[in-house]
Amino acid sequence: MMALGPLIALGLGALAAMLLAPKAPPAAARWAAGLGMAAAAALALTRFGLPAGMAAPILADDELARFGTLLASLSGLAALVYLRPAPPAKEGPALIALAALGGALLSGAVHAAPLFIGLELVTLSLIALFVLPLTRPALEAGYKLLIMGGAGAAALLMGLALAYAATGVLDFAGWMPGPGLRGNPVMILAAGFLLAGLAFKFALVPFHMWAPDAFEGAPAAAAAFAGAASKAVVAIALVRLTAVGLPEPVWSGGLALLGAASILLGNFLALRQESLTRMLGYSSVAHSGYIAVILASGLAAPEAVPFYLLAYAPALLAALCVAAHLGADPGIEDLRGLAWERPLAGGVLTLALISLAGLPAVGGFIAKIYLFVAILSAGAWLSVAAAVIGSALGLYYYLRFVVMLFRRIPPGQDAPLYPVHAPAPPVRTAALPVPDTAVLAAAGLLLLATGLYPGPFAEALSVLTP
Amino acid sequence: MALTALIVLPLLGGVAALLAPRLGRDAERWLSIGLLAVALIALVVAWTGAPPEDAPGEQWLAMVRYQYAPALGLQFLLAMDGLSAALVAVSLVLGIISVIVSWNIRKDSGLFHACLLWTVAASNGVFLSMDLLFFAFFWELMLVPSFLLISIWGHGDREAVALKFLVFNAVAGLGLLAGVFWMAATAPEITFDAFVFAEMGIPPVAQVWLLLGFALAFLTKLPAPPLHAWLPDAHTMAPTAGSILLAGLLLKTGAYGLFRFPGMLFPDGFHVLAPFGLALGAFGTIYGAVLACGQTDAKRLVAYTSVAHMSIVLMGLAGGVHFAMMGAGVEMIAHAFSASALFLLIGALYDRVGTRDLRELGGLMQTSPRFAAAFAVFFSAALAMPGTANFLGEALVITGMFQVNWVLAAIALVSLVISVVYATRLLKRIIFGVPSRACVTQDLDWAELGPIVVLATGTLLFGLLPQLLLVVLEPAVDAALAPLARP
Amino acid sequence: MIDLPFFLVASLVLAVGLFAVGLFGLMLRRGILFQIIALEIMLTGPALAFVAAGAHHGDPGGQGMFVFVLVLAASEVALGLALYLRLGRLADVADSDSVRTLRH
Amino acid sequence: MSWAGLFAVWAGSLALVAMALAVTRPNVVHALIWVVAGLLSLAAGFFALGAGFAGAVQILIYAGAIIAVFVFVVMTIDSGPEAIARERGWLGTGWKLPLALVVLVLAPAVFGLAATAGPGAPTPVSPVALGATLFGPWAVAVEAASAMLIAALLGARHLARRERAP
Amino acid sequence: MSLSPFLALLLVPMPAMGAFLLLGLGPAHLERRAVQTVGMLGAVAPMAVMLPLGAYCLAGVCDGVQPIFDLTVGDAVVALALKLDPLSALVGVTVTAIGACVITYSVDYMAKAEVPDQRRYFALMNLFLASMLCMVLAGDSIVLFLGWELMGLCSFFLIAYHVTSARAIAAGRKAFLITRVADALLLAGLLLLFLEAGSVRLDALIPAGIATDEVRRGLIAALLLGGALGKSAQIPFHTWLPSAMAGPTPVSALLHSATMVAAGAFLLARFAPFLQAAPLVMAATAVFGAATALFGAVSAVFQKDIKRLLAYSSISQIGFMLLAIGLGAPEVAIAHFVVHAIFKSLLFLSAGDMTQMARGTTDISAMRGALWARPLAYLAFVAGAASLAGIPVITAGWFSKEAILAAAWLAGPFGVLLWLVAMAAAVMTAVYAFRPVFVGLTRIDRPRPTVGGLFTNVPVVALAIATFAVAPLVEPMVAFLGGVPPHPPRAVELLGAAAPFLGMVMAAALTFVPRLSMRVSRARRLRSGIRIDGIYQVTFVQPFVGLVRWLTGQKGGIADPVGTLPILGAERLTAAVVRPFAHDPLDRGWSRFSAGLVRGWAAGRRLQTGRARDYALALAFGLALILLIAWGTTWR
Repeated sequence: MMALGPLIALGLGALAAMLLAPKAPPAAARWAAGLGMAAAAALALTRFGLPAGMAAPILADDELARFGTLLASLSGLAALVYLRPAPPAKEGPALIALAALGGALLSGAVHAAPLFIGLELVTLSLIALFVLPLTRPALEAGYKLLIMGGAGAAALLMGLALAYAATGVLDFAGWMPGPGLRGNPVMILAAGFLLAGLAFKFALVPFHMWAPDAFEGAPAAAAAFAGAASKAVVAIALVRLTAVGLPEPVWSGGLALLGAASILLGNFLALRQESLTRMLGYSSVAHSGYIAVILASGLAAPEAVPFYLLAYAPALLAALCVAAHLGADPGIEDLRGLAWERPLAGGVLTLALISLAGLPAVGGFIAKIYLFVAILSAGAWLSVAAAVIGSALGLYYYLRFVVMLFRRIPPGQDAPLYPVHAPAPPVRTAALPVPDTAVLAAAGLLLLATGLYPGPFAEALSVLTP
Repeated sequence: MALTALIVLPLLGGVAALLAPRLGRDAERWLSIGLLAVALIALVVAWTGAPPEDAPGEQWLAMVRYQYAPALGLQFLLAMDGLSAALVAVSLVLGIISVIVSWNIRKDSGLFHACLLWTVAASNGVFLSMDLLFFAFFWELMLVPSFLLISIWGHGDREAVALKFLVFNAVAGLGLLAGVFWMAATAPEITFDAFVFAEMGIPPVAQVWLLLGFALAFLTKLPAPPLHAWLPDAHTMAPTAGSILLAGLLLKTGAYGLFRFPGMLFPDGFHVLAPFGLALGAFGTIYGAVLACGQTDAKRLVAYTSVAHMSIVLMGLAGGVHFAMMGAGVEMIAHAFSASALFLLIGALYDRVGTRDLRELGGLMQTSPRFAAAFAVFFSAALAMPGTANFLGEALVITGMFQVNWVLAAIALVSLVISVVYATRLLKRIIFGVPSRACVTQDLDWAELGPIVVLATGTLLFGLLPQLLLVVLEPAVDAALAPLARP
Repeated sequence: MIDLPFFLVASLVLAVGLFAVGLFGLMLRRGILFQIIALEIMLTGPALAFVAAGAHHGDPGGQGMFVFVLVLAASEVALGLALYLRLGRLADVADSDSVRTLRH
Repeated sequence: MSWAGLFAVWAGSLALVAMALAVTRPNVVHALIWVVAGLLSLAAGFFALGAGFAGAVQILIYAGAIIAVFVFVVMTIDSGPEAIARERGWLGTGWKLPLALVVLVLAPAVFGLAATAGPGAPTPVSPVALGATLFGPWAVAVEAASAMLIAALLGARHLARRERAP
Repeated sequence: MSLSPFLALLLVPMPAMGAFLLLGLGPAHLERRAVQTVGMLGAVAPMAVMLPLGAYCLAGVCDGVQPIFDLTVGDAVVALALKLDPLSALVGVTVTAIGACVITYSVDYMAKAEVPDQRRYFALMNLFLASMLCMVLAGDSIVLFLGWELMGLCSFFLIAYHVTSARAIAAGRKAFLITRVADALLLAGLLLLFLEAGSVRLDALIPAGIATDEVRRGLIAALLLGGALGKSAQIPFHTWLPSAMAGPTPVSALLHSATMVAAGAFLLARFAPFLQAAPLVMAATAVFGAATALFGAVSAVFQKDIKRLLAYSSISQIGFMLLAIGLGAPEVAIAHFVVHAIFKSLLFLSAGDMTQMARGTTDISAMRGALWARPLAYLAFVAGAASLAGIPVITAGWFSKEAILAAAWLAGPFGVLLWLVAMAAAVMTAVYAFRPVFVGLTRIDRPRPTVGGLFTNVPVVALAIATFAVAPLVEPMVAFLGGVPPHPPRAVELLGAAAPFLGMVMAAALTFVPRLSMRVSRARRLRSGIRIDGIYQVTFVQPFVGLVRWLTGQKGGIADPVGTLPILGAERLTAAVVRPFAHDPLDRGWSRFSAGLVRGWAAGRRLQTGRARDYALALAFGLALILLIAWGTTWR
């Protein structure tokens, strides 16, 4: 029963938030959901290191599940902190808690039912979160996710159904390639459909179309959850399915192909984006691609994917937190001089962007090294080529934004050489609220910690993969 | 831990200094001084702590090893012996001095102090890293703040000069990088640990090539002719603090590299290439001294004397004998003090009169006796007067040269004679003569006198009580020479 | 090579067909309401496949999954129609091509 | 080869045709009627496959409740002759590429699956067994499915909130 | 460190050093009186310490070493120490005494200077004295060299004391440069000895030097000789000394008598046991000494300037000392050193007093009527001149010079040759010594005799008395140093005694016979000595200046050619690589590539149409692709 603790905490948090929403002050719902997620994270954290088992007959309770739960809860908590749609939405906290619940469910899924339900719970909650501001871009983002999500869900279900038809069981364990299943065309088709369905949630090209729109139109918090938590738990589901051994070369080949395409197209389309959030949307596509090619190259380094997630999630959360602070859909010009005006925001955004770019001193660098080690040792030259080109492109556009953070003066003006009393430039951005500061600081510290001292993290994460 | 603080503190302090101007006037300056002072304490802690148990040699005073990403061969490995400790101490002191002498810099002063701190951090990283990946990283990192210092706060044609500095050193740094990665690639399992490389048994031919690559980087920083062309320009155009750090720290990193690695990693290569190093040093010391005699810009003059003195260091390092190596170590420290002080003085002069042209200066003796006295003291140091640490260094190098080759010793002695020409020329033009149009009315103030006194104390203390320095350097020299002993 | 019974194979083919028809509708239609209908049709495909597979294996799991599919369909309809109505106040929802402020 | 199986296939084929018609009708009411027809056909097929519970649920909830919601919505919008004409006009264009893609999706499935056909009959599954599964080992999933509904309802409620019109 | 009487050795240079630090580098502001007091105390206190030490030495315990501290460099131990032996005791007493006199004299002499200048003056003078004491008392080569080298530095600053005078600065640079050459030679020699001995103690160096092989021994000895020649302004390094008269007169007094110039002789005396193991170098020392003695004396005769005259006189007298050392009689040389220190400082101080009266001009003619104008100074000068010329029996100069001549005579046939040269030099010495004396006798109508201040007169009188008082002490001194006073045949001695009188006659002739005095004043060629300056100018200075001008691009060439070399090379290389791409296709390619990339991006972003239908299309496309691949893999 203890194994279900995090799920129960999330569910209770969601329920309490939902019930409190109509009458109680808005802060109460937030606290309820937040406490639920914090409790879930704490429970998941305390369970690290316990022997693996089953939380329920269809739900695993192993390190991977705990890691996914932790990541989903913490991302949810962070997103909750800066979820402030323009008309205050009382449903928000409950929805985030529900999304985190879906994530927790998905990360423990070893069976078709929780896989599907977890995924759809996340998707539906996200749709609801996307539309919270009720503005036209938000509604449009929700609508696109609804349509695409439905189609993706159908494809996933189709895959599950076909696998079920071929094997008669819904447990992943039953899909292990036995003597009867090897080369079974039904199973192969099932793998194809499954891949398409998960690729949609993972925002791999060409199933990625919703992602940049969602990042741009939706509230930053919702986009952050979509980019960080849901991506992480889907990655965990992919890890589990990869470990099962679905028919090859469809699974790995397809993943590599989609991954390479995502790296190239995602990075390419982000190249000169002016909007910070949209750039992050495309970059999230590219990062999905990186994770996909790691997965496709087999799991030689077990900590590679978890580490990538650990480095990626805080970077995205921090970047979108800053974006949320800058107003709806901030452009590159809005970032000018931010590092001087708001050092913490600018600094952590810098860290986040250089982590995403894969530069040293932050977690992204180590993650990139894992990526290259994985694909090089697997000899996946297509992926290597894509990753190299993608990283080069990425360096360009991430640094574009970073440089802008430090440019104080618009082009054409020059500061006097020795101003005796430099008038302080007017501060355009409001001060950060305390919780946002905490989120940013935590994310920045995590990025630095994973970048500067990755040893313990890598060690802890290496036991995750079954 | 204290060792890590020596690098991390200024590194993060730089970031803080970037933001500190928001806290109040001069906050960044006090912050920088405070951080460097704390780093000095950390140095003392590391120095006096118990010697590390897992160190691969007896000379190491402190050591830190974090496995960074063991699967990828990345680790954070710092080790400090007497030489590194002395150089780190010098770097911290010079850092504080740089802050003090730049008190009137107002343009982007947050970034300025960040650059100062980062320079200190990166050079400390160079002095302490025994993991060559980190060494190379810090080596390249050092260029960035210096580049900014010159290109933003410099004088004259500062941007072109900064670029020249950057191009020279970055291109030369490639030799180091290539060597490091080659060694890492040929190691039995991927690593950048210098101690592992030292025991790896690199084939002699490879050693020659690797040493050439390393030496390219080190000699450019040193700088030895003909790779010195960046130095006079960079010193001349840099702000005072930049010149101090360039002369006091950056040049020392090159010498440090030549001190530490050739003997440790490439003993066979050293035996092949040492004669060339000696020849280069002998040429450089005369060449730098002769060119110094002809300069009209005071800073350029001092810059060329740096070439001459660092070439003496090169001779000492390439000599491969105990005396010469000791001399090189002492001369490194001594030159850090004396050259920094001369740059400080000339910078202070420039701040007052707006020119460094020797033909326009003069008469300091009459108008500002403290200035003149300070010049005279460091002029004696540049001359290697007995009683200054510079004399100790040069005498030891010359002694060593007598053991290696008398011709080299003779050349070093000739450079001693030429030093009289340029030094008296400097004095004649600056402190003697009739007070000129560009004449100084304001004598040194406390903010300048303080650093001067510190530097003078260092120069004279180590000159009169050299044992303080020799005791510290001796184990490092022994360890550096041990692999060179032919069986 | 295992042999599946004809009814199952035919049902699976029909299921994929239903899925394809829904997908076709999704691509073809511009009205958002039609797209939601097409989405419902897409979901019936896997539903059929689950039920048929459950029938073949004599396993309640198939119908169980069918129930979940139904729940999903219901949820999507609820959310979709609400979205449709809301969006209708701001845009021409009969022509989804006009709902494209987010692009490029 | 069983009759029940054959019947199920026949019913499924009917459903496919009905659905195909549904997605091509310009009038939304017609389309909904065809959807209902398709759903009922499928329900018949479910009965034939021995999945009585599924069939019943299909009729009650899907064809009944869900389509009813659609009808309510349809009643709120104006679907006059011009709208229908416009829909018809759009239908005439732009169907080729989607059709080709659908064929490409279908082809592998049909040919890949057709290779495996053999004899066999459907096995009925009792609602009791189904219930035992759903509320036994799958209880967590069922709870989560309810959470899914809640999420959808929360979203719908928010969207439907009138006073917050922008 | 046990408490030994030799601990006092450390105290000898300390007061002077302290005075230097206080005056030269101390940040506090001092009044004129305070400056003078500190300066004078710094100079007098060493004497106060040194005299008891000398007495202690005389009492018999005269061989002690006071270690300072030890340095270890590898296997070698650098043990710094001060040493008291007869040589250092005698010379130390002399130096402290002379130093005290000269600096005391300066109080009056410099009274009119500005306070900062005065402060600088006293600081440097004290440092000068301290350096010499370090050198004299040194027990090891490092301290010896420290003193030796610091003297060079001080002499530079002191000669260039009149900082606004270009001539003074040039003279200072010249002095510093030439002595620095000597320093370099000495340093080389000392370091080589150190390498031989593995120690820097003089006690160890000399035996080690003797023990080494002949070539090396000869070389080291030659290097030491070179160092001494340079510092003592002997041929061919003598050119700096006459120019160095640009400094104030007390500076010259100290420089010539007891410190700097005499240091070379002291050095050779110190290393005499070692030099004696290198006969060739010994012979060279004697030859250089004799030649310089004669040359200096002849040149001095033709000088018009009293200070230049005294400068050449110093050159000549040190030549005598070197001659004695070369002949193997270093004790005699040191005795002459002591005597010379007394009379030379006396001469300078009294001449300075007289010339100051003549408003700073130092021409000999300015001394006209000095007897009447400044009787005390004149008489003191006469006493000094008598000693310099070696008036028999009563003056100390006679005893010491006679001993040198005797040593030469006794040194065999080669020695007789040198004796002849030295005799000629002795005659010339009397000539130039008495020429100013006779000039001073000429009567002019300057009725009012004046006497200088207390600080002027006390040292002058003391020194004048000393020139006579020391006369009977010369032989004991030689004995004290461990030598045997040489006694030649009586006839030779008489010849030596006659020499000064011959010189006096010639001097009188030159002064009072107008025809001769005219010729002397016209003999410009002889006056400027051997034109070795010109040779230096042509062989060293001009090529060096040319080299500097060439290397710094002042001759139209490239500045810093070697440094520019790699830049030019890189440019050449770049040009060579770039030429095939003359129109810069790489760059254009790059810009086209980047422009294409941007265009491609602009086109590519249209993929994201924003239409849900198209998104579904993409989805279907992806699904079809995957399924087709999947289907493809089912084929066998």
